[in-house]
Amino acid sequence: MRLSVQTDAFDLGAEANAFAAAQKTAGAVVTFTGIVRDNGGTLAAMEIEHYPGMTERAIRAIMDEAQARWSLDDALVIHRHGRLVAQEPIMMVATAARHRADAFAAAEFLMDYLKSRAPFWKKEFAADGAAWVAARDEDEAALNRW
Amino acid sequence: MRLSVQTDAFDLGAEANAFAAAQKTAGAVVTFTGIVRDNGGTLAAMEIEHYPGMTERAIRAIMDEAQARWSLDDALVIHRHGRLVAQEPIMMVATAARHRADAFAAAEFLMDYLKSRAPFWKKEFAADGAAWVAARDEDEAALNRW
Amino acid sequence: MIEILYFAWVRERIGLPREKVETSAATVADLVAELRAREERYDLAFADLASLRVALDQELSSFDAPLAGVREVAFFPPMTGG
Amino acid sequence: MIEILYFAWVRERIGLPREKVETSAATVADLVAELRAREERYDLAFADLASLRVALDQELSSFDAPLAGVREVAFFPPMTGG
Repeated sequence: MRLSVQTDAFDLGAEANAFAAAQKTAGAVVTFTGIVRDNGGTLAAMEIEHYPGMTERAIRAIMDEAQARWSLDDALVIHRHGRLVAQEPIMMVATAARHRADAFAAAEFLMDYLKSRAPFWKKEFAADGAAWVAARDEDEAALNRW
Repeated sequence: MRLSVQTDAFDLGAEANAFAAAQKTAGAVVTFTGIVRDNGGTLAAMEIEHYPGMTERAIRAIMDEAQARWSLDDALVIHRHGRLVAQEPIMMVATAARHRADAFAAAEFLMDYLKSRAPFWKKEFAADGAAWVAARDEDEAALNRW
Repeated sequence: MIEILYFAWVRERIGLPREKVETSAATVADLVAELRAREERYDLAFADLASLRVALDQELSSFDAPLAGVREVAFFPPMTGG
Repeated sequence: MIEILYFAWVRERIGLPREKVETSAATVADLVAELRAREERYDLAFADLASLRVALDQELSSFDAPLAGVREVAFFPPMTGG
């Protein structure tokens, strides 16, 4: 299992290929990539703040929990912080398992927990000002299914 | 929406990058890749037979259904046939949506229907003989959730 | 004249991938009965209909479906794609 | 001595990312009360506890949690990662 919290951009395709190539017994690989949305062309930039130290602890705990709940061969989490522009990848998750149900469930679980339990905060900058992205009720509610 | 039924190998990373780069309003991209499992090193090859004509029709119908059910920006299905060896990618699905719930649900739906409703049949060749892969009850049952 | 296609182990048991047949069968089940009466390899291939699927003109269908107007019938085991 | 960290709009309202405080507060809520009594910017930042989260030594916790043995307290809005 690999975790990277970084400012640098990452290459989704290269990461997906490296992750898949490292698998020996998996029959299913799922990736999720989160991309900065443009909001109709008004977004100048997004800035992601995080809590160094706690971020890694929180994500590791979520990854350990996923591994305990599902039969996983491997998992990967990359999450950026700092300044991003529209259409840049923010983060990605990858999971590998013998069967697709485990790979899908673990990827969704990782995403649901990363959204609401990993200490990241997004601020959007537009021509008319800046605003912190509000947490969505659906994101908190999504945790209840696990 | 792109569909390709092909014998050639494909590059998961290159396909994922091209798919993500083509999105304008998506915040979430999910990919699924199915890989030939090795079964403990006994698999010499897998041969995938399909029903030309019906394969494309069936997959198109599944993709249309996914687009009708979820708020999708885009979808991609690549499925190989012919002779494959262990650890080669068999197929991939990619979905793009504004929000992750749609992208995940559509990808799982596409996979569940591709498994049991697209006319592909897998035969495994090992040192001790060849056998058609049997359909799994779980795969048929998975359709009931949609 | 109907074109019949066989896939996977159905193709292997019958020994050919496709054939044209002259038939007046009203339903898929009637066609299956005609085929089974032909030769043992057909009889064996169709011995357990629960393990078979049928498509009419490239759409999944059922054994009690009528054949009127159908040009292409395909028999195969449950699909194992993905 | 406890180190207090602020993130996102909590940091912006209070005007600093971290500070060390000498406190004998028994719980997080007691610490919040002490901070609010200091200055208006603290009072405003902590006006709605329902919109705040707290972590003790980098683990999510709650406002009624005891502070005994805690070295690092962080206040921030609900997380928006992913």
